[in-house]
Amino acid sequence: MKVYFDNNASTRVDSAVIEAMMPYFTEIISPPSSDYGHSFGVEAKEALDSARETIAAKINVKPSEIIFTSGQAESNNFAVKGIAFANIGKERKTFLASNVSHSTVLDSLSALKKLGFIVKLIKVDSKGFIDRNHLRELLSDSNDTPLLVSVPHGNVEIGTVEDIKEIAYICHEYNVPLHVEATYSFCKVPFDASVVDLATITSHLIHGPKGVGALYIKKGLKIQKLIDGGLQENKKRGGTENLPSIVGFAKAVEIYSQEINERVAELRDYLWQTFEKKISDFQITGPTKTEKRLPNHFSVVISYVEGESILLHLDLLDFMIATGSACSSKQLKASHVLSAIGLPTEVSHGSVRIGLSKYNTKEEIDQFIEHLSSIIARLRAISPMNAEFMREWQDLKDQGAIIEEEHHHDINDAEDD
Amino acid sequence: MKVYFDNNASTRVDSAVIEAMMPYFTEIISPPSSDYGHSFGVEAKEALDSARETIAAKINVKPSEIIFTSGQAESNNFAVKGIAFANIGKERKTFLASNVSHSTVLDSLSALKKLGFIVKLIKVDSKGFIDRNHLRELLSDSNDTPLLVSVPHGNVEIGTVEDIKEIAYICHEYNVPLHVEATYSFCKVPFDASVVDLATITSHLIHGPKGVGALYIKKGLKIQKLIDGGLQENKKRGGTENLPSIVGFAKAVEIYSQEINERVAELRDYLWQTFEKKISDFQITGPTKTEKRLPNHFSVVISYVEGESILLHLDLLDFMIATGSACSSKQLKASHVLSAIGLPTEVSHGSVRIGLSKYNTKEEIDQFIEHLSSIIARLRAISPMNAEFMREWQDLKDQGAIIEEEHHHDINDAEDD
Amino acid sequence: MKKNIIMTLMMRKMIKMAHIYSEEVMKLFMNPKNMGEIENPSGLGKVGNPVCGDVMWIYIKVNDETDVIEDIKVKTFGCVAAIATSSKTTEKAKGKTLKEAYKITKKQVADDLGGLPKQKMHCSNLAVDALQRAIINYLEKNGRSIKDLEG
Amino acid sequence: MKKNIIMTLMMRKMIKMAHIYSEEVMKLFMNPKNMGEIENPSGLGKVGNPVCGDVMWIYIKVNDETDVIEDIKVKTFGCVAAIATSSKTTEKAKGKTLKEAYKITKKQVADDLGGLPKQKMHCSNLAVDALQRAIINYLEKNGRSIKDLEG
Ligand SMILES: Cc1ncc(COP(=O)(O)O)c(C=O)c1O
Ligand SMILES: Cc1ncc(COP(=O)(O)O)c(C=O)c1O
Repeated sequence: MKVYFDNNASTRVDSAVIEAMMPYFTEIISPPSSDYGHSFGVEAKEALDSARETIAAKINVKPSEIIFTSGQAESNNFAVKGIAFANIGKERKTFLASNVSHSTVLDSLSALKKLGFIVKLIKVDSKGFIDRNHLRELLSDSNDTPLLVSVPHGNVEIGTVEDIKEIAYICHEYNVPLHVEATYSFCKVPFDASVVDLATITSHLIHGPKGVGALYIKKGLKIQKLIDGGLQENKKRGGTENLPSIVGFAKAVEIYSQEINERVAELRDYLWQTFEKKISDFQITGPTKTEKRLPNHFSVVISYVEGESILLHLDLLDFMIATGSACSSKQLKASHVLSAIGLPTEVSHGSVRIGLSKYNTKEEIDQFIEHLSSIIARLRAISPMNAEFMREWQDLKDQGAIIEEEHHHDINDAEDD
Repeated sequence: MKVYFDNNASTRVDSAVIEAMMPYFTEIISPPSSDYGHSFGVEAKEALDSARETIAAKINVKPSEIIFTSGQAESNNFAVKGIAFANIGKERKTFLASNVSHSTVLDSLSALKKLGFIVKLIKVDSKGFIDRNHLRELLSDSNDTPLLVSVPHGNVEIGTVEDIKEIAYICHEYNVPLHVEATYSFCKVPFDASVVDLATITSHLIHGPKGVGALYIKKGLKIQKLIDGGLQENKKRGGTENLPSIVGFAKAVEIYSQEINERVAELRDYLWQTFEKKISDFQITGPTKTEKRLPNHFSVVISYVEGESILLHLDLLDFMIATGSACSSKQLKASHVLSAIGLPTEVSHGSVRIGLSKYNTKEEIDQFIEHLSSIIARLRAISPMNAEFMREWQDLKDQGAIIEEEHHHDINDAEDD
Repeated sequence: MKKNIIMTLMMRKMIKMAHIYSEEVMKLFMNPKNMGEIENPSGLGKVGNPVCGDVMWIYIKVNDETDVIEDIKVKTFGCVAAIATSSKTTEKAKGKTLKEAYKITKKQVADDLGGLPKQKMHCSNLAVDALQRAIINYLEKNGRSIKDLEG
Repeated sequence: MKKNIIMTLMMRKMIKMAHIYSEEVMKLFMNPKNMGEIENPSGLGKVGNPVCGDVMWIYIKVNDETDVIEDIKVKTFGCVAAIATSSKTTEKAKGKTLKEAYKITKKQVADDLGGLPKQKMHCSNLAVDALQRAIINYLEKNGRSIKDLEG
């Protein structure tokens, strides 16, 4: 039996969701946009409208403000580039983003830099919260009024849940629109998107299908299409609507109740307590107050052991978790989030994070902690690192004796064959 | 029982495809990109690689040249904008596209015009084939060497199948890369994409799921990402891979055999013959030689009647077809394809097109023709138009007495509420 | 009996289509009233343009004594809305005096149809235009003027 | 028996993981050889940097007469590849003379492991570096020089 604890990467699709999608695979085939054609199209349109209403209601916005996309990556690219292209050739050129933003936001911004846009990153504190003073500073310091601020609502790596109302209030004081990356918090933390200007949500983290998400765009906000062609999606996104997935997405939203969140949070708290009881030498990443975290999220750095090795040992025992260790990333770089909260790379190697879901159980957690503690013991037994090692290392660092060589080569530019 | 003849809009998902997708909804959940993490990711990666191989093999290219996208719209936007942004600020600025290109290509080009790019449309002949002389003229006439030529392989509205090898040969003579919109021909007409530079293919027209497609990008071609963020898809498309749909897409390709094409073409020929026997006063749109048409495609304009009215009458009898009539489009504009082949608007109102699939039968066709001919008779009985009317009308036009007023207002800019 | 079942199924579908077209529009589309022509009509109004996709010819038979439109027929080329508005306009005009019929507005026709999609509103104009032209045609043939209907 | 089934399942999974890491890498990762330390070693080589994520300390026990590495142990912090290369390097060195051991190359270790992912090749360097440092450390402690191993 496999135990899946990586629900912040993706989740199992609920069988009720699959059932809801089925008729749209085999019966209601027509694209909803062909609604002047035939009644298949009308049925499709009804389903599309109804899905849009469900999702809009969940974040307290108008259905016409919900634009369906192919998921988080498209929504974030659309938000950022859409604002840029709607303002190209104008005075305002600056984008502000949290330095713990998702790579789809940060990489979109990097792309924009090449076109002459300016990108400034907002610092976060050691728990991953936006530094309000730094935000205000960047909002007022900039030569131009920034075009957009982008911040995550819930952080996938360290679980931090930002107070969006407060951030929105600050941004709007300076008349700057706010984009919220709500992929990981959607349905898990209450979210009134009507106080912000753009919001990314997605389906596959709430037991919905992959390949579908949405961008909330406040009515009246000037934005350029990312995907041109056709009048679909309130004229903001071309292409045949992915109706089966959209219907599945809405079904997933519909059944993701507060009760589920409470049940999962309880499991998470149980995991946390058991972890603290059974394992020594670790440090929680992100907020330690559970009410400031995603309800399904637990993350730590474990000392003297490396994340990929832990992961693989667990995997051989059929337990699936995640790490922010450099060794397990294709770029061999430590997670930018762990760096942003000030964790030294030598510490972040021991990063381990767990995303629980309604399908997990206490028994799984008990087994997991048992395995994990024996794996840690095993790895520590063969590790030259320990408290003394780290003290000496810190001394050397403090004396400036450590030159941080980056011997990991960058594979970003190479194409596969 | 519903009879679905609109298989050029979308198709029913094959049950074998749904079956293939299932494990990726509920069991193999991890994104393939997390393959340093755990064996779920490895299984996902294997499935992704295998899907990529299947699809690459179908069009004779390397797996690494296949980039999965969310479908036709994204692929076409990516192809066109990707080439533009890879060349922004440089000398070359011109794009050439067939004037029967898909709206996702043409609208992408319109968007680029606002950024200073130049777009020139290549004429087609009365059957929808690229005017080779005009293409050469545009290729050599332009002040700069064009950045890209984009042409459709199979035309969705009139069924024309272009000789891509010939077009590629001409483009490459002038060192201009060629993008082929192969959405409607993929798996239906043999296609060696290795002779071109970019090709759009999609899943939902071959009994695969909606929301997934691919862009073939020839190795070495310089192109900018449309969707940034992450190293997925050979570093050309960020975002969590839509694995269930990708697997479904590959399965659909795998089972779309030549035998199916032959069977469907036979049905189409039967439809054509029956139509010609039972209905008078019409004109085939697109090639009349069946070997130059998509094997599942039949399209006509029927005189003295209007397409939307035909469609609705058929729909009330549970027959689903499509029209290029202005009245049935949200923009109330005649299909740009029908205009491009020189069909006057007053004629294109009677447009009707049929896309057959392996799920259709001769019995359905017999019933269809029976219903259609009685509907046409009914509509003609109440129509003031007839041969005499059209002769008079033509005379007036020839005398220059007709001023073509465009009283349909443009709803493009208005947002829904 | 079988026909009834079919009608019920159709009605159910019509309700679906009512997203786009009202039930009344669909009903008239399926069974348009007053379709055809009148031989030697008192008046004939031709409007529309095949380029735009809607052509309507309205024929009226007027009682010369009472000015009452005793019969009215229409020939229509066009979409669902064009057929429905043609039908509705002729129904409204039938039995009315020229003066009353001349006052029928496009909005009234659309309202009586339970509304029309906004992109389709122009279609509903046409039938009323055709009716007015038919009335004018009648008046002119009889040496009368549109002013006769005023006041 | 039960353990055997588990091993079989694990092996099956290892074959899956072989996309990334070869079977040999996975085997050694699961059961690394020569892990631990030697009290009063003849030589000690420390390499790596916790920032980079791989730290290896290699301890050797050398027969002063024969120059044979009679015992070797390693302590490793790092990823799967680091653990496997540590293990493989020590296996290769054990029983060899210093001269022979000094000639072990990074490529040999990687090849013996059935290859390593290209991004991970740097890890395989480290264990060989640690071994060489341990040998140098032994030579220096005994007033000898690396030149003794040449020729
Ligand atoms: C489609 C597309 N491609 C590319 C770019 C340009 O950025 P870069 O050229 O660095 O990717 C943008 C905007 O960022 C874009 O929207
Ligand atoms: C993401 C994105 N948005 C917008 C544009 C710019 O064109 P327009 O501003 O007309 O949409 C492009 C390129 O066409 C683009 O890639």
